[in-house]
Amino acid sequence: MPNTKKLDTKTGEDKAMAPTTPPMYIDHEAIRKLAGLLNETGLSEIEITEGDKSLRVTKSAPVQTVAAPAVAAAPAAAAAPAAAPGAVAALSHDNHPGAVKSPMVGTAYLQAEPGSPRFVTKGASVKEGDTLLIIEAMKVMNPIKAEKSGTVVDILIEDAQPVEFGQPLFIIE
Amino acid sequence: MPNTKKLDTKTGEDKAMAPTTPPMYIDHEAIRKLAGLLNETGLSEIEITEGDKSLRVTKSAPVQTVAAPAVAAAPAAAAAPAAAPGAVAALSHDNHPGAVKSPMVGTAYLQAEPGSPRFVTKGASVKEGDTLLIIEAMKVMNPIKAEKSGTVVDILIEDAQPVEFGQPLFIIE
Amino acid sequence: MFKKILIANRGEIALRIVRACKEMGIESVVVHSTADANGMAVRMADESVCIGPAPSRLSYLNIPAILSAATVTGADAIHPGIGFLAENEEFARMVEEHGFTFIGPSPEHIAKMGDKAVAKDTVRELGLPLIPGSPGILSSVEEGLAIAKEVGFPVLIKAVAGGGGKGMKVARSEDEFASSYSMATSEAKAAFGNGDVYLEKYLPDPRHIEIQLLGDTHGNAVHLGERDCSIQRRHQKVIEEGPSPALTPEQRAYIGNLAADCVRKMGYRGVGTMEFLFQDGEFYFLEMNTRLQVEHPITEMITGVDLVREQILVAAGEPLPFAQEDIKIMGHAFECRINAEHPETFIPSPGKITRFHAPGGLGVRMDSAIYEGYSVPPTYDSLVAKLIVHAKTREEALMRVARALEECVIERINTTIPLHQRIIEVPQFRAGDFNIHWLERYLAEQEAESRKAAS
Amino acid sequence: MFKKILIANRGEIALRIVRACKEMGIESVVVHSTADANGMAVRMADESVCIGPAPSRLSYLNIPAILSAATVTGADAIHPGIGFLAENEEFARMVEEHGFTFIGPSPEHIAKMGDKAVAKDTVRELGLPLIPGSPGILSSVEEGLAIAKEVGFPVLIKAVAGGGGKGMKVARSEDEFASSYSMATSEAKAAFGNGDVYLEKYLPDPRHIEIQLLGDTHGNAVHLGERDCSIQRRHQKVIEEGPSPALTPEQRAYIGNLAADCVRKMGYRGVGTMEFLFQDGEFYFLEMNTRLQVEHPITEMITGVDLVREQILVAAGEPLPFAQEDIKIMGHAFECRINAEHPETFIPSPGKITRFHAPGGLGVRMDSAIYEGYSVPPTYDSLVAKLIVHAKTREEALMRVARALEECVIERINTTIPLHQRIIEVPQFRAGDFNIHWLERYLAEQEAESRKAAS
Repeated sequence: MPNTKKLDTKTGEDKAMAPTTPPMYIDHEAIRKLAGLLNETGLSEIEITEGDKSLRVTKSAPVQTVAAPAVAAAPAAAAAPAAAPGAVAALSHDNHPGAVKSPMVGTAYLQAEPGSPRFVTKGASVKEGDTLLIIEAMKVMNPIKAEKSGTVVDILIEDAQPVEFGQPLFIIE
Repeated sequence: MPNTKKLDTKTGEDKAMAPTTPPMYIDHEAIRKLAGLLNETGLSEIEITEGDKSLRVTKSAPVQTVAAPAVAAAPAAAAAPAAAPGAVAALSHDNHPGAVKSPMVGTAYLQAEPGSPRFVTKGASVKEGDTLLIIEAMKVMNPIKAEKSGTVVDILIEDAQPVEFGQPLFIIE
Repeated sequence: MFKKILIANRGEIALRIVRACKEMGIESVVVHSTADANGMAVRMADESVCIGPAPSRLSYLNIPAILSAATVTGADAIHPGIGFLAENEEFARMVEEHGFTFIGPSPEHIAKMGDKAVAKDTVRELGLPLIPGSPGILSSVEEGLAIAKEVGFPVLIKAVAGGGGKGMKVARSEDEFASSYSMATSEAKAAFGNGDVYLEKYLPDPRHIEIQLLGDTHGNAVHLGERDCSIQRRHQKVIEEGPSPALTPEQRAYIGNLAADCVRKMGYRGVGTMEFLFQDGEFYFLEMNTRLQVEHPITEMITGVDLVREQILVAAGEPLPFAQEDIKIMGHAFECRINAEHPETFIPSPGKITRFHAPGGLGVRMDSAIYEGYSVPPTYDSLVAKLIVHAKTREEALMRVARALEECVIERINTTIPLHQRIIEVPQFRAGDFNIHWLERYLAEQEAESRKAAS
Repeated sequence: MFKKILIANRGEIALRIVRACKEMGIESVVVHSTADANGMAVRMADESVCIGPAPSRLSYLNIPAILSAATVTGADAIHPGIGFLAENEEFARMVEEHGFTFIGPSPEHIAKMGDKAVAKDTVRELGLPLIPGSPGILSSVEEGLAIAKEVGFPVLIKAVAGGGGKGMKVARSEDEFASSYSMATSEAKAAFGNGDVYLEKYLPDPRHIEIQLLGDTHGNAVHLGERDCSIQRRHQKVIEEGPSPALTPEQRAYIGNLAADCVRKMGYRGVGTMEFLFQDGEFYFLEMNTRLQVEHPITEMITGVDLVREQILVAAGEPLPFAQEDIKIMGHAFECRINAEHPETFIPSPGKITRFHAPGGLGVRMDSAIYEGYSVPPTYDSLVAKLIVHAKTREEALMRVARALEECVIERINTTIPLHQRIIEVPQFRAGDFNIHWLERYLAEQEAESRKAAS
């Protein structure tokens, strides 16, 4: 391939498009399958690499399914520098329609005081306005109430755990 | 002419003149197929890499409109720093089966001495072993001979032009 | 020394501080809005805490959330960075009340320097030169004229309630004074319902010269030379450099020592910058910024002092490791602020960065939190990278800036790289012959010319 | 001054020289093989010429092609870079015969220093210390023993025809001498058909210390301090630093001045490096490299001198712009050679770089010709990037190296980044307590331990 060089010509054009080799093989089936997976999973990008072959398909934002704002974006861009360990956390919960998210940074308490019974337990029914937990922030105890009635499907935090803004705390369905 | 650029400065004055520059090789078929797949699947981007070749097609938001102009241009492996604007140069000659390429760096002369007739002219027939041109390197005149018989379809350089290793000089078919 | 520092900021400055923490063996926590969850500082920090949604008011200006984040992560100090809460007295006070160390000056110094009138009185008393003018509101045109003659024409008559250039008039000579005075007062009355005006010497073409200062809690303070930030557009600095091509070593020592004395007498802790207008060999105090500056790397390059490290050390109570005579100005540095903006229209250009290649090699430093695949959010300011270049001389540094800008690739957002490339080729800029109005005038001229050419 | 320089090299060093040319306003031509058509230096240069196919012999070592390229592009000087033809006397001579300036020393100096025996005789005469030993072939075991006692045990008995450790024996004491002597001679006879041996003092654990030198054509020469390149694997430098943690300022001045005197007396032009073994406070001359070194950036960081610029200037006949007393060592610098190799097996890993993010910020310099999308060819050496870090102290520089390595992303080829990260955490390395064998011994120990743990 002595002449790929001419392609470079400092234009920034793609030197890979040299006509030295037969037309590119297009794996229609793989593309269709990946497209199906994109739709099914709500992802915005899939990239597959195998040896020196690679295939990437992307789909832009309104994928018609549920809004997945931060979720898909995070791993897609994730390759960058030294991603902090462990921070990936409960991503799928972020988008759960029944997720109750923390409205503030603070420390979450699942009962009124040490020794008291928990406000809610897994499987319990809650009514709109029931206190679910307390978040202590700036030495103030902030009761967090249910915004709708339902069943506590999951409790995603431990007692006395620090929580950040937007962190899913409960799943209520 | 097509390759003078490499030996000239890339300051831009030769950018406009590239009349003999043939177009960059474009795999129409592959692009059409991928465009079809984009439409069919509703994807917004497909990228295929195979060895050092790569092809990327994208389609912006409203997925049913016709293929975007910039599609194939999207430089997949697009080149890095400070690409100078300009010439996409003589790609297809590099890979032309009838291309006679320069075996060395030097200055090409199309006749034995000033005023002499040219060794070959466009359209002329040449026999294997005929001298096509002389390349002066290190003050030595190196005659470059035809390796096979044929017709001179194209002469890609000017008299007294600097040429580099691998640069296509003639097309003989 | 601190075990863990919480960084209440974003972007390149948050990353700058994370880097300093790593290099000092201090753990770092970066708080961030939902819009910055993928920020480089967040990725690089030991911990991160989301403190609110994208709007700054609900996240980076949300004091309770920041203090809660410091509590839950067990930080022992808070670095406010630049902007947001960095010069908020209330925040500094609350940080300390909650038992954290504020990495910055005392709340009192923030308050004092944050009130322009108080700041001017303070530094005047401590011996700094200010723009001469009336001590307060002018009671009459006669009083005004008398003062104008004293400070020398031209003078500027300014509405006390003023803003946006309204109620502001220049009087270039004694003859003009009465009419300028009456225009200013009537314009002020019309615009603000208050015709009170004051007067000061008018500086038509000053340079912006600022002195980097650093003080500790043991009574020591030094200056680290000046930065020339005259290349501005709409009061935003575009290219800064140090040392200023307009200052002599004597002028540098004079104003630097005055400023350092001033902060020493104040008992000022941490980094700070005093901004001056400079014209005809005279300095006029403008204001003091009680925090790190965006352009602090220039000073780092020409003095070899790591300002963020020193800032953290003095906040922790360490004495300065050097005295004034240890500070030497070595070579010349430029900083180009690369913004995500169109280089001609200056329309912001947030969006995904599809290609990024930082310039490298000798004397080139990139302070940037972008990476390939990063999306510049539309919510915050448009600074995406600071290209800092250092060389032995100004001329060599300019050549190096040119080659570094050429190497730098940021696609496909618009950036001001082409603007920088234009500016550094202009002979006046290369000669160091400019003032705070130069860039806007130059751009206006160029635009006018290209309009003429097009018509 | 030169108008146009042709650069007869590739990779990061070609880019380094292109950058210097740009910063000096000199046009640059990069010659390249077909394998390097997309190289960064080719892209950044004003012009480029393909001179041959991938094998170096046909391109980067192809003297007629390089000279033709210089002719057709109208270059007036040729920079050979590092490696390839940089120390080829014949090339230097032909460059000058063809009317170009060779950016390097005279062909005579290249030749003299290229012949180890001549080099040693030359520098001995000029006062440099060498490893003491026999003046030539030992005529008998008695003669050997006498000399051994003179230079002190341990001594090394070496075959004149030797290589690869064959015919080489250490005698640690007088008792051992006779048997070591006879083993060496018989091994030499068996291996090379020549039993001649000579003797020198054996240095079991020396450091590799090299002095950076710079001379002009006006009789001036300076040294720019030393680099400690003891961290080696298979005679390849891995991490270099300057100043050496093992030298005192007095030792630096002593050997530096000796070496500078030596090149001054030689009338040496350009940059050069004298390599020494250093043990127990004594220096022993090894050889002189008559060219730029890969690790030259370390010296640039700690002296503030742009070595490539100065090299070009002295080649153009300019006098040195500084004297010895102007050279100050400031702070500490490390260079990590990042190779495209597996960090444990050291198997080369050429291929496409799918992601690249260079570390940035204060005190961090990347000298690298890679970019995202670039394919590292399998044809040449595996160096893909040099990470150079500068800080006030060795300890601060080490912390900075760690954070810069953490920021650096090079995917999906293997690189030696993890090796560097391992080395800088080892207490002995951090303490500066190592010699030229340390790294290999350390890696062998670690491997042995992990084998033991696995079994």
